[in-house]
Amino acid sequence: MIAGMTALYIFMLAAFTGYEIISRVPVILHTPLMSGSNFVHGIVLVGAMVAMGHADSTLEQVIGFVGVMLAAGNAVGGYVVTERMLEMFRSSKRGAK
Amino acid sequence: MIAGMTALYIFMLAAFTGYEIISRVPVILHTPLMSGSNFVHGIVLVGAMVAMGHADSTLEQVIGFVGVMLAAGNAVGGYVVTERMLEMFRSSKRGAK
Amino acid sequence: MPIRIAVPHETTPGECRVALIPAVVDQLVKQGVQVRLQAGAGCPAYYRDRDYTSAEIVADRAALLGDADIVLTVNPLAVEDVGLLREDATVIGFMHPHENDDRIIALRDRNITSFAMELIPRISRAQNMDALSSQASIGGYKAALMAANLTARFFPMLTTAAGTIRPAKVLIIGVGVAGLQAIATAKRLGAMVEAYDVRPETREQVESLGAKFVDVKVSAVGEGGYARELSAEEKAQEMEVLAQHVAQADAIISTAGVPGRPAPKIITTAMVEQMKPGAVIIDLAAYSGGNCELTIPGESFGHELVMIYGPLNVPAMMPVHASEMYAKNLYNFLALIVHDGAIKPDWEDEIVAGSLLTRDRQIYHALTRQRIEGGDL
Amino acid sequence: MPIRIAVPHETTPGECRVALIPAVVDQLVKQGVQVRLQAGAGCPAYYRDRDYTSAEIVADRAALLGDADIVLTVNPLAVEDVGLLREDATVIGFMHPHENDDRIIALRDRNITSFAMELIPRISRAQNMDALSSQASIGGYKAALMAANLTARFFPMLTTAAGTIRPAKVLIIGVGVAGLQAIATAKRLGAMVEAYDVRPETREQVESLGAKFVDVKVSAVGEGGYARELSAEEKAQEMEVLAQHVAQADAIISTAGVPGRPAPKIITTAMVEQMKPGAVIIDLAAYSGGNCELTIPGESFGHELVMIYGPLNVPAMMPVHASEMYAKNLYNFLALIVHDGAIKPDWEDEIVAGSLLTRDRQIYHALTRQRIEGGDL
Amino acid sequence: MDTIIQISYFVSAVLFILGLKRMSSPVTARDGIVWAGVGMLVATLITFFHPGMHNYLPMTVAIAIGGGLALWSGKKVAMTDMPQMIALYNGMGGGAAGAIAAVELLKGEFPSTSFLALAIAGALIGSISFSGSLVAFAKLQGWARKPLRFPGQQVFNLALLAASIGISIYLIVLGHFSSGLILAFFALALAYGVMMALPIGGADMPVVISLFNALTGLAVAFEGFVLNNAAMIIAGTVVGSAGTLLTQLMAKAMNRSIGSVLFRAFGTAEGGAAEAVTGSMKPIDAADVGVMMAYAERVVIIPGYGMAVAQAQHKIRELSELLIKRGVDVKFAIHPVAGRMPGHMNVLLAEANVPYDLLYDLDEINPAFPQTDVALVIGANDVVNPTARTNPDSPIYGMPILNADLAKNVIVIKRGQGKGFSGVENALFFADNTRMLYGDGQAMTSELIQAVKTL
Amino acid sequence: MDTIIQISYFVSAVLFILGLKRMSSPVTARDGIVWAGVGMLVATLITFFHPGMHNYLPMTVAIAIGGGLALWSGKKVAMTDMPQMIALYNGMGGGAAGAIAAVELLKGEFPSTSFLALAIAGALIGSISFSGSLVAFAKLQGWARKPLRFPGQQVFNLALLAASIGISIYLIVLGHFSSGLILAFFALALAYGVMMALPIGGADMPVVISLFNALTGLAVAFEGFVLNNAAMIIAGTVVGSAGTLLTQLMAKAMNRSIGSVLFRAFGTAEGGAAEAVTGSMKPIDAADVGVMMAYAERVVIIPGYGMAVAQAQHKIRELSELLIKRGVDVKFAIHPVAGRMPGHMNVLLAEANVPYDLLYDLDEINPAFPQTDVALVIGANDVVNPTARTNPDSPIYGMPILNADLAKNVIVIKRGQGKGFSGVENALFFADNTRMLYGDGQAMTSELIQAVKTL
Ligand SMILES: NC(=O)c1ccc[n+]([C@@H]2O[C@H](COP(=O)([O-])OP(=O)(O)OC[C@H]3O[C@@H](n4cnc5c(N)ncnc54)[C@H](OP(=O)(O)O)[C@@H]3O)[C@@H](O)[C@H]2O)c1
Ligand SMILES: NC(=O)c1ccc[n+]([C@@H]2O[C@H](COP(=O)([O-])OP(=O)(O)OC[C@H]3O[C@@H](n4cnc5c(N)ncnc54)[C@H](OP(=O)(O)O)[C@@H]3O)[C@@H](O)[C@H]2O)c1
Ligand SMILES: NC(=O)c1ccc[n+]([C@@H]2O[C@H](COP(=O)([O-])OP(=O)(O)OC[C@H]3O[C@@H](n4cnc5c(N)ncnc54)[C@H](O)[C@@H]3O)[C@@H](O)[C@H]2O)c1
Ligand SMILES: NC(=O)c1ccc[n+]([C@@H]2O[C@H](COP(=O)([O-])OP(=O)(O)OC[C@H]3O[C@@H](n4cnc5c(N)ncnc54)[C@H](O)[C@@H]3O)[C@@H](O)[C@H]2O)c1
Repeated sequence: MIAGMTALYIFMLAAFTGYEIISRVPVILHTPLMSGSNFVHGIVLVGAMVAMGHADSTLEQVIGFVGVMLAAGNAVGGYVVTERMLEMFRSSKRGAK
Repeated sequence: MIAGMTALYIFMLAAFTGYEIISRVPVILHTPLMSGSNFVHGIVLVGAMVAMGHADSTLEQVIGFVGVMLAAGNAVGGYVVTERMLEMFRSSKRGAK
Repeated sequence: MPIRIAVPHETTPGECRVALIPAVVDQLVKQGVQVRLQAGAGCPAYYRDRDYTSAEIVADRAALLGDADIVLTVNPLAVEDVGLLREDATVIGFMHPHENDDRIIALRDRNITSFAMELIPRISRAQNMDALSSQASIGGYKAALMAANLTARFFPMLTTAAGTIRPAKVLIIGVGVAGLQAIATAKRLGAMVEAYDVRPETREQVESLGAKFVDVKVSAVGEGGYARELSAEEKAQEMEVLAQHVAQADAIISTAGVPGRPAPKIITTAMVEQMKPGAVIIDLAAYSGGNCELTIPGESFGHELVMIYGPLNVPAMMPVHASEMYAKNLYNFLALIVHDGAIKPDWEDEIVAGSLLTRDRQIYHALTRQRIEGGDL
Repeated sequence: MPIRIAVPHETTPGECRVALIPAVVDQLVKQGVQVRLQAGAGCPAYYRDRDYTSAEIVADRAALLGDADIVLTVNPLAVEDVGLLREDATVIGFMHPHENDDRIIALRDRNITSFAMELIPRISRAQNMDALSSQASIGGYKAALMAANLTARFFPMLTTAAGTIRPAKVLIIGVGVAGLQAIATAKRLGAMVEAYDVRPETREQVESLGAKFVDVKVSAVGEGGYARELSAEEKAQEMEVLAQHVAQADAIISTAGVPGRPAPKIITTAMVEQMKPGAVIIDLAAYSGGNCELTIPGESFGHELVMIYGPLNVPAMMPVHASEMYAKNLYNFLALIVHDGAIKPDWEDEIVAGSLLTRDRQIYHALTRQRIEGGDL
Repeated sequence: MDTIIQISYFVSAVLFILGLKRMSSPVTARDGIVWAGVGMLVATLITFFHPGMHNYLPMTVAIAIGGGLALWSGKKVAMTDMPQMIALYNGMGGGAAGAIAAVELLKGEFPSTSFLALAIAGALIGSISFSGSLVAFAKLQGWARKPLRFPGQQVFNLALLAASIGISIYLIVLGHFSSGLILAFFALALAYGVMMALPIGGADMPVVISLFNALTGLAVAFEGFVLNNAAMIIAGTVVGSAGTLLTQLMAKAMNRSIGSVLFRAFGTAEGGAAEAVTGSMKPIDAADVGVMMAYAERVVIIPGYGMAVAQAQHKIRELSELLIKRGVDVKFAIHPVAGRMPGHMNVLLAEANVPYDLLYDLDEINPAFPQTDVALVIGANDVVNPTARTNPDSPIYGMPILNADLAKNVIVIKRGQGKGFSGVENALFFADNTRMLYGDGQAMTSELIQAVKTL
Repeated sequence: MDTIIQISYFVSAVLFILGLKRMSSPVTARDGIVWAGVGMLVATLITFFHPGMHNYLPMTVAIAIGGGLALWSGKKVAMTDMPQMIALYNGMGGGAAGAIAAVELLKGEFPSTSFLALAIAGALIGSISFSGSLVAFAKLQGWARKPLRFPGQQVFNLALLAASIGISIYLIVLGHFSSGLILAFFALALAYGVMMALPIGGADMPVVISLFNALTGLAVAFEGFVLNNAAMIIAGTVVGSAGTLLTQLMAKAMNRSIGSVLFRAFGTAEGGAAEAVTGSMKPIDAADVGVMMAYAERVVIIPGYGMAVAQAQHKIRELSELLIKRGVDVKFAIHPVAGRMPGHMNVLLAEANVPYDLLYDLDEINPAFPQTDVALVIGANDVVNPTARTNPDSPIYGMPILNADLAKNVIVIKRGQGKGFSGVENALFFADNTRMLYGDGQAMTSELIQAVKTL
């Protein structure tokens, strides 16, 4: 169980990390990066699976089902879309630097 | 108690943060930054105080005393030296940019 | 029968340009026009008769002129030449409408349609026909070269084992087309260039070439943005500031002019006498009297130890490119006059109307008509 | 009594330089030397007698020369002038040791100590006395200006409403001091500059000025880094490549020379005849015969439609700075000759020994002695 | 097993961070998404081995359905429709967070109030993000073009938000609850999300989507705490923080503040008027132009009098060299009357050592514009004014011009609204494919150089 | 109270991170240390309120003694002696970490083996850092100049390290222990620290100190885990990670690998020979030169033939402009025979638009060198060769030169060991105040521009 101050520390450090790693990003990457981070929070799929895995009542199961479905959509869709957008940064580019 | 995986997470995130924040540092700041981080681990003073505060046997007390003394030296000396080194980056500098 | 364009040999002394160059002739011929060239007309400009592959070379000037629908010239035709023209022929070229009334009267009386290149209005659309600009560019460039060549000093700075040579100071007076080009060229050669003009908007233009504007601390901007007449006192201050810059200059290139009027006298004899020994003045305004009091148009001479040169017809000194640019100006202008193989000018067109000098036995250019015939403007 | 330095008026036709300028005279006088100047000596170089405030102006040439310890000249003194000198006087200036034996014999026989500026060895320490370099700089700069001024075309590229003018192609042959300066100046004016020299190390120097080196694809580097003689076949290839570049050039500036020998003939008549109408050749090597077969030293003329000009004594065309640099060269050299107010050259010194032409009734310069007196080198 | 699961989550958290880091530079962006993808795969697969789980079959079915639909839609959608797809997928993430919270709330077993609070906060944020994102999606998809606005909207929305938060607090304080209450809670949150997104105009949508994206991240992190799932906590928090920064950066790049995007969207009357005439001048950021040019195939630089005034020729040459070194085909288009004297541009560019063979004149370059990716106009105005071609009443009608307007993108560097020599309005500046980079020519070119160098 | 303590620690951890972040940019560096200082103050003060503590009086005395001595020594030490002071204070930190571990080990109450392991690891690292730093201090202070080296040293050191680690593992496995064992453990660790630092040469010391600094950070973090003190964990870890990176960066800047600093220190014979002649050429990094120039008062740029070959004149102008904009007094020193023709430098600098009034010739500039902070020599060689003044046998003896050697710092840009026109060796390149920036003139100047721009 992560709780109390520890949670706060993890939260602070993760927030710091998130802020730092994208603090110098060119405008043209804004949309791909938005899409990429959209994909990353697709990790909610893991949570949805756990929630559904422990769901007991039908209602819980239904909600869990919907949750997993949505989360899977987030993860898969986020990946596909980001990948396509980043295609244009192929480094091949006429063999230039 | 911070333990197990949580410790690992904090460790990972803090390491990441440390790495990121100084990943673009000009050479002239190497020494001041070394000094600054030297000061920061002067936080060991807190630990030394706690250790001494709970020391019971004389041996423990003596070691604790030495520990606190050393730690205080680290903290204070680190600060003074860093401060002096950073003096030269005074932004006054002929009112330029 | 296709339109016949004739290009006679230029007869003005010292003129080396030719109205059409081979490449432009080719373009015209491709459009179905017939071009005939007097033998040797291109030679002073280094275009040999054999280079004009698509033109017909005619040895007889009278035959050439008498048989032409359009005659293209650089300088105005002499009165005798006008006599050779067919009535109602068209002549295009510089016409010097402000001088030599006989010539203009001859044109009028022989019912010649004549267009003066110098009268083409300076509107955006007409820039590619603007022969004044194209030839003035050459003048400015050449003036800077002449200054560099005549002065007894280096233009650029030079740090050498035999001492450091300080860069020459060059002063440009009058920042029109020629003045700007002179600034650019003198700067290229490494001189420190200053420039002066009465029009305040030239300051930015001077600076856009990396040169310094001479600030006489008198603003000629009056109400509504129009230039206003300077008071005598202001005029004096202007002259005084200018005199200081003149005294320091190693070379002066003056180009100040007011269209159709004698050039303003800006550099006085007293100023010249304050100049450094070995300095030079290139007075491009010599054709209209010169900006320097001492200028003798066409002559180069020393006054005390200052060299003063007021060259005439500078573009003719670089005849290859001068002719090329002029020919292209003519070509672009012809596009307004000739449509579908016939001479059909749009008389309403601002450019056609503006440049028309004579037609139907009338003088169209108001100022000239008034001078020659009297009456209202 | 202080040393007396005399500066006579230059008598060589076309010479406008003077051996000392006022500022250098001031420096010398401050060191306790007495300087006497023939009246009007500085005038062709725009230095008036009244500018020489610390020199004594002497009207009588014979008196001036007869009374001098050291005579400073630009050009060699004529035989008659040598006759006016005091025996054992010292003369410093260009001596043209390769020509006019009478003059040298006169110097020898009158027991004159003479130093030839052109014989100063080109070592690092002597750079500030190297008059060949300082005058060659002027020559190169001026040659580029003359080329720009004489050609019928623009040097720079110009995109204008009357068409785009392509930049001129300028070819520099011989990349010594003058050639480099010519490259720099032509480049400044906006031309596309190519240059050629037989010495391979000049490639980097040419490129260091942003110009292109003409690669004749023949390497003249032989064993041990020495230049080797080219085979006839290689020579032909060199000429063929060069001919192509000559044909494309709008202006050529040639400076190729071998000290003390006639200039190599590089531009043949055939090559000239392949050139564009209106192109120019400025042959700076004219003084030693010229790099172009057609060059007539000192003349400018057209061959077909190509202008060929082989100017002589170019530095004299920019007398103010040419004299200034030459005077500083002399000043630096004098420091080796005059110590503590007396003429006490260190005869062992590489520079003194190298530049010594005559002394003690002997000719010291080996090549000259051999030519005049025979015997071994 | 538990250790392996924990370590896997740890690894995937690290992969997410590294992946995002790589995505923030154009050079490494492409493998950034792969790293993050591997992290996701590891986390998802290992979750199947979570102890004490059941419902494996429906779970797999749900994944297949959700993933399959997303795969299909994500592959087929046109490049131009990407933003709405991001909105859609983001909404789904928010919905999933809400669903997790709902399941947990229904179960009602929280070790402490703080966990309950986190669950509810995550549910609230996730639901807002869910419904808001769907509205954004619908709008961008063209199903609801016009921003819906009504008087008092702002007050109404605030009230709605207050109600949602109020009921959240009530739930937390209460500690246990009926499904009715939960239903009401979700209904309120969803309604607020809808109302929040409705009034926002199309141009501001990307900013709002980014905001919802950050919110979803936060919701995921909160639910991660509830489920004690470190991967969710880290990934969610990182996205929440990065997304917030990104939202700010995007708003800044569009010259808007987040506040004005969200609340001042009402007063757009002024903007509307200008648009009515000829479109509007759209500013752009140097960084963006830098990337645009660095990744272009063909760039044409059009200098004008303004370059001369700014004496920007040296910088321009440096920029062109940089681009050429990257393999971009760079040409200079020199208009015959650019500047104030014949050959004005030539003199300056030669001074700056731009090789002559990069210079093209009007006739040579005009046919090349349609294949040009970026036309960079620096301080030129009249010479690129398309009205010279189209409007017979214009004083410059008939003057041949550089057809910069035919390039795919046009970037204009100028200081402000200054007119050219002829004093006429320039239609090019209002064109759809034109962006204005306002500032002094020299300063802006420096910024461009900087921008290209960082790539 | 506990919550307040925890929050204070949290705040101080945040302050440490922000402080370090600020310290990594010259612009904000000065307040970075203040932020970190505030963090330290908060953490220290709040620790007095830790529940269940005693020994307050001796504790305060210890702080006063340690702090007082450090304050006094830190204030009085000369600027040039800073590195050894950092070593000293760092060693004290390591010692403190060791002391904490010792107390805990003596107490012997560990909730689990992992805590014990962390305590011992921290003790080991801390002790090594302690004794190693003290040796580093002593060497820099001049108490032990010569690196101590003996055959088989590397093997011996490795054995020592192995023994230390062995006894650590034994202690961990054993779980409880006698004070004798503990003593042996510390003795071994301290000995290893000493042996590790002894063979390292003076020039490499900063890298080693930085390494010990990172190690101390790590030790502090480990003890933080043992004491369950989050501020220590975070601060220690951040320093450990930042310090490691910094060590790498420093080694790279000195053109050394960390490995070679630590282990290959033996084979310095080759270096020694070159030194014997005239000193050695010392390379430097563009980033460092950039900062040096940006923060200088007076800079003189000396161009030579190499600038022409590299066609670096445009970049040089840009660099000079940048510096001037920052308020640096920049002059160009033009030697009469720099380059290969009279006025070679003038032509190029004029082409690049360097204003004439920045150009100074030999006589004008030579008196200014002693007041010059940085003389930047780009591609010049003969014209700055002091042997022209000093060595009558040199072929360039007697040629007047630019006295760049009198400047406080001389930076020479050239591609390698190439000689000048005259082909003689240049004593300037070996001078103590000279640093060589190897590379093509244009490329290096670009890097300088970059470096100055980032400040
Ligand atoms: N070439 C010739 O021979 C000649 C001679 C006379 C007249 N003309 C006329 O001049 C015009 C030339 O056209 P053009 O396109 O080159 O120039 P232009 O139409 O005069 O436009 C120049 C533009 O540059 C901008 N500008 C000025 N200073 C700037 C700075 N420091 N940084 C960035 N931008 C700056 C101005 O806008 P902001 O104020 O908003 O910055 C202005 O819109 C034509 O109309 C031509 O007919 C040419
Ligand atoms: N000015 C004149 O009239 C004239 C005429 C003839 C001779 N000289 C002689 O030329 C010399 C001029 O002295 P100087 O100091 O200007 O030049 P220098 O002594 O010739 O030295 C030039 C230096 O530049 C370096 N270099 C070459 N290319 C480079 C590049 N691309 N990037 C960076 N560095 C480069 C070379 O070292 P690396 O190879 O290691 O890079 C070389 O050491 C004097 O000895 C003078 O007497 C002058
Ligand atoms: N619209 C166009 O496309 C176009 C084309 C060509 C020229 N022009 C404009 O026309 C202007 C003049 O052209 P030009 O070169 O033929 O002019 P010009 O040769 O008649 O005169 C040259 C300059 O002398 C200046 N001058 C006059 N009296 C002066 C005095 N007392 N002291 C100092 N300077 C004085 C004028 O202001 C002018 O700038 C150009 O600068 C240009 O702006 C416009
Ligand atoms: N050490 C010094 O300080 C110093 C001082 C001045 C000059 N120099 C050196 O001396 C060199 C020559 O100086 P200069 O200008 O008096 O030489 P110069 O006038 O005698 O000759 C000019 C050039 O012509 C070239 N040349 C000769 N024959 C040629 C041929 N057939 N084809 C093409 N080119 C040919 C030569 O290589 C030389 O570069 C300079 O380049 C310089 O390097 C050195």
